[in-house]
Amino acid sequence: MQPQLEAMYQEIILDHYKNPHHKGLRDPYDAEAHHVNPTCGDEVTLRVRLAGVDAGDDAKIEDVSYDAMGCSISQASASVLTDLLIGRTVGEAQRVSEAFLALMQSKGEGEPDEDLLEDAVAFAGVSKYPARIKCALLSWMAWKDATSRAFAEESSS
Amino acid sequence: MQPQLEAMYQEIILDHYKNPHHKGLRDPYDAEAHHVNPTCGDEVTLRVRLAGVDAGDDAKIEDVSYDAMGCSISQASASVLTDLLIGRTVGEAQRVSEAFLALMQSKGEGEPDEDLLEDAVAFAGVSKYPARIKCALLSWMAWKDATSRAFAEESSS
Amino acid sequence: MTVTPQVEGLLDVDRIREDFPILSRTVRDGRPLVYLDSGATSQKPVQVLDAEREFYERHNAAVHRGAHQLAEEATDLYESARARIAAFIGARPSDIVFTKNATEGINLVAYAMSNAATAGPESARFRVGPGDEVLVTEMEHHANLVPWQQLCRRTGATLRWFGLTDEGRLDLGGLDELINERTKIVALTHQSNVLGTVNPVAKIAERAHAVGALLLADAAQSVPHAPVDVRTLGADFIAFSGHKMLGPSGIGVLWGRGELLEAMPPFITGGSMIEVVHLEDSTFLPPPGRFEAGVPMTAQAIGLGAAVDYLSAVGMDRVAAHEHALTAYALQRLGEVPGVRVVGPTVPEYRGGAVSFAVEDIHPHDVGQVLDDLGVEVRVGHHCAWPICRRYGIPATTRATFYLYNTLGEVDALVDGVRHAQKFFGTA
Amino acid sequence: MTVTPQVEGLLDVDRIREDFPILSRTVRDGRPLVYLDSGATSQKPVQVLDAEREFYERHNAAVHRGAHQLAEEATDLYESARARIAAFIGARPSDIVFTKNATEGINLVAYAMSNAATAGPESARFRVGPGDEVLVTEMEHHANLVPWQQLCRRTGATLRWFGLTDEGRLDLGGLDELINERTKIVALTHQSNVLGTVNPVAKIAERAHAVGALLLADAAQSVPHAPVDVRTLGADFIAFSGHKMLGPSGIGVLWGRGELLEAMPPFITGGSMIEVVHLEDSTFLPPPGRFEAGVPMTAQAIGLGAAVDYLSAVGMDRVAAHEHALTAYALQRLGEVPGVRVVGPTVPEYRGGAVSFAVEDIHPHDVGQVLDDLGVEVRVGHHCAWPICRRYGIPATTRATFYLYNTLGEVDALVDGVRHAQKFFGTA
Ligand SMILES: Cc1ncc(COP(=O)(O)O)c(C=O)c1O
Ligand SMILES: Cc1ncc(COP(=O)(O)O)c(C=O)c1O
Repeated sequence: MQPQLEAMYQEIILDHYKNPHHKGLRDPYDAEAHHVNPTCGDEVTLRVRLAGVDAGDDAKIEDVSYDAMGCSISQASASVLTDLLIGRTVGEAQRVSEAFLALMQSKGEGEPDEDLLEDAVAFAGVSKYPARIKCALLSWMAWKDATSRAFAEESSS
Repeated sequence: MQPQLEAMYQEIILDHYKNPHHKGLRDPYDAEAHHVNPTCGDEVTLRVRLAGVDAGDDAKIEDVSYDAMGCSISQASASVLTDLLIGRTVGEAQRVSEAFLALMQSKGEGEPDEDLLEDAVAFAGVSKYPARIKCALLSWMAWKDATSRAFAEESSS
Repeated sequence: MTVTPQVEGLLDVDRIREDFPILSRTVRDGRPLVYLDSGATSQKPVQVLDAEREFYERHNAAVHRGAHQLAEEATDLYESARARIAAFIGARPSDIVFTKNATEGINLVAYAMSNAATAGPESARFRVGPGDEVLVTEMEHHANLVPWQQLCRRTGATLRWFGLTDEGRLDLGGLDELINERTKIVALTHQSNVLGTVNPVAKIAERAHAVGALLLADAAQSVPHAPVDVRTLGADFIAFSGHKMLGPSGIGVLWGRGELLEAMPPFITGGSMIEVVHLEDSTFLPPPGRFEAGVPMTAQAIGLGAAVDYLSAVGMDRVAAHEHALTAYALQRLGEVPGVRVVGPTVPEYRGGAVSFAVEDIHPHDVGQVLDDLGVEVRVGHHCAWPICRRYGIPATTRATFYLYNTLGEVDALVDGVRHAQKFFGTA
Repeated sequence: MTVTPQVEGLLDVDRIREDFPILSRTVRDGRPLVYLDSGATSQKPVQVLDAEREFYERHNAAVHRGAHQLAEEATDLYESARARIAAFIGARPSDIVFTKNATEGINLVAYAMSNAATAGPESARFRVGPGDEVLVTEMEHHANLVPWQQLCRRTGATLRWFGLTDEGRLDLGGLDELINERTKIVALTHQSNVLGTVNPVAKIAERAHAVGALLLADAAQSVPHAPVDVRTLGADFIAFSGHKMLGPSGIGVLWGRGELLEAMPPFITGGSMIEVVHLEDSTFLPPPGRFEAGVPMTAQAIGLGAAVDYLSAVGMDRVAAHEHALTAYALQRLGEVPGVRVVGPTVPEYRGGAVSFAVEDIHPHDVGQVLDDLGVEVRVGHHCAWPICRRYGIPATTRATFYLYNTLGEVDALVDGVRHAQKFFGTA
């Protein structure tokens, strides 16, 4: 086993991969997004359920549920996402999401904020592999998309 | 004056260029062809008048007339062509035309048949310049084209 | 490590590898490079790199345009490359068109067919419209699928396809129904870049020609790896890419039957493909000029000329035999690994050297990551042939592809790497 | 020989020439090469050749497809080249598309406009049909004329054009009538390859935008020779070729405004430009990926990246000043030769360094032959802009074009050669 490989596949990641949290699509939900990684065909369908959509950033994330097909990185990342975001306000979740994106773009040089990112700091090693960054971000992009849809639907209804 | 340049622009060529023979479009004629060199825009319109078209290769070339716009090589070549072909049978003219084509493809290594080609042997130097070969052949291609049209019209009438 | 067995038909790879500078580099913490991704793009011998550089340093000029010495030399080199590349596939020089890649060659034919609607009567046989059918297969690379979807979209024609058998072969059961008098063109791959399958082009072409349809064979994976002669292949058009056959990036070839190219309207238009231009309208050169608008990929054509010289010197039958031996060995060794399933024919007959496989309970991305970490470079994903994955119910595959510079030892490294991945992810 | 005068703005050409191996070769019986045909294609510095070779020898792989280390390195180099080339013209990386040459870039837009007929509603603004007008000029290179003729042919739209003044400028008298509410796109050259004229793109774009039309500027002759910034140019699209700006053959660039590229349907389709592919239908990536089907011109993009680095290091304003000085000198010296008429502006203002001329009673082919014999390599013919010759009633011209590696002494050699031709043909 190579040190590089270990750096990427942290135990936390493999744990989430083998025992994903909050997996499966659940009702009720406010919006759903389906995202695909065109290079490899990985797919995720993700639903969000918000409380108090009209409160904007203060709306609370009641549930995030998902169904995903893909590699260990994209599966684990979806699992970690649900742990981190369920129960937060949308505003807080956005900060987490931005911190995760920054970590992914850090080319292995990032100093992740452990308090904010918790288990997600384990993905630091992934940022050295450009082709895998998209895997790690797939569910996060789907979450952003679903959330903005939830707001859009609210304001148009 | 360079030796290479002299080898290409033989006196004979410059003479034909300055004093072209049989130039101008004349009536009557059996067929006409218009050819263009797409690289440089040189143009020739050439007419043939045959006697005894139904005799095939034994038909006699009564006249070849032309109008041309182009460089010294294409002009001189048209002039030489008329000298060589007027009065011959189509069969003889084809042999001359083939000999001229072969000379042009000889890359300066050809041993031209002076009896057959007469003044046209002066073009031997042109065969070293790929871009100019097309100039030398322009009127010959138009002649071939016009002649086959003359036969085609005869046989369809 | 396994002891490398004695196998028939192998090339003197040590000598060949000396010509490929990249093969002696290391990756990931000093691992020797095991390059098993030639199906995506091949590596280049110094002979090809030298030919390109020599052109730029001595003869560079715009071809077919200038009357000066450099332009003459450049034109000569460009046309001599065309002649040698044509000879390599048994074609006449005037029947091959240089494109930027195989993809452009296929698009050229697809666009010529929709352009035929507003071209002269000589192009009538290329016209397609509502009621007409365009036939592909379920194993096409996107390059030989999407252009036909788009042709159908532009013209109202209907797209149909051959399905696949569980063994990774074309299902030709419906041949006579699928190719019928409504069929205008059949576009199929000569050799699959995922399954390795070699398709019976001549047999399908026979049926296509019987109903007056054209046949285009995507030869992107066949011309680089086996002798291909257009005089016996049966196809009316073939397209392939230089970069997959030791040549530079940025150059491809479309071959077409002379009388078809002659009657086809142009695709990309501009300088160098015209006969006479007026502001109102223009007329076009005969092929191949008609299809080569603009200053062409001159250095790349010359580089590809050097590549076919290299391949011819080795001998395409020997290249094919070498890859056949590697493929047979890979199929056998991968077959011995529990949990590994080859997607595509599991026998080396009528197949080329693309070996795709699934490793139970490990996603191909993760297999690829472990292999990469060991210096073994394979491709993972849908390999630009997504419908194949759908057909076999898998999200993606791991794919190893071989070329004349690969060794049995590299196959061993692949198999060892797969076992390592299984250990790492705890599935074996 | 004339004594070379002191002129402002010249570069240190001796040092620059050391980077261009071809410039030290001889032609025709040992004559030093005087290369005055950079308007057709430029020569390449070793920095560009080294960048390409280094890529092939160290990093070659298929970009955007592999997950292994070579693929990562190749993708990085390719995208870094894109970013530097974009910066060179003041653009965002995602707004430039790699094509094989400028010709393909222009065709891309012309085909996207006819493809819009069968694309989604987001493409509606690109649709053209009967009653719509496409506007070009009488000074276009065939690359920016024939694709629009063909677009009109495919769609039933009408082609119109700006005429030229006797001085070789656009006749903008009819601007407001020619650009009207029926106009869908104006396609004009930024700098003429024959006349040298630099056109007032911003002014014309203002009128085009006022009526809702798009404007494409053919920048094949401007981007290589002067600073061009798409943020101030006024155009919606520009196209140019790498081979004319020290880069390799086989690579070009189309730049478009982000929101336009975003809404445009694809042109060439296949692998790497798709989002999701089903047998029935596919969806496409956002730009620039949507317009880059197939394995791209990777080494060539990297080579072009090295070329813009080279040009930036010299400074495009200094390149322009150098050429301006050569052009002014050439116009002056040719003006002194009896029987020589410059076709195009005879003052160096608002013009670049393409100097076309007619020599009384000597056909350009013959002028070119004499010059070639002296080692002076110019271009003769219609320079892929046939309508210009018709406009000025000449069969063809002789054209000298300059670049950063040319000297005043080479201008002298040109003028001496023209005088020699006159003596040879007995016209002076
Ligand atoms: C003004 C102009 N436009 C377009 C082109 C076409 O460039 P390319 O042939 O590289 O596509 C050229 C050069 O030939 C040109 O000078
Ligand atoms: C079978 C097949 N067809 C077509 C292509 C497309 O080739 P290119 O991307 O070079 O145009 C490929 C390779 O990617 C291929 O494997």
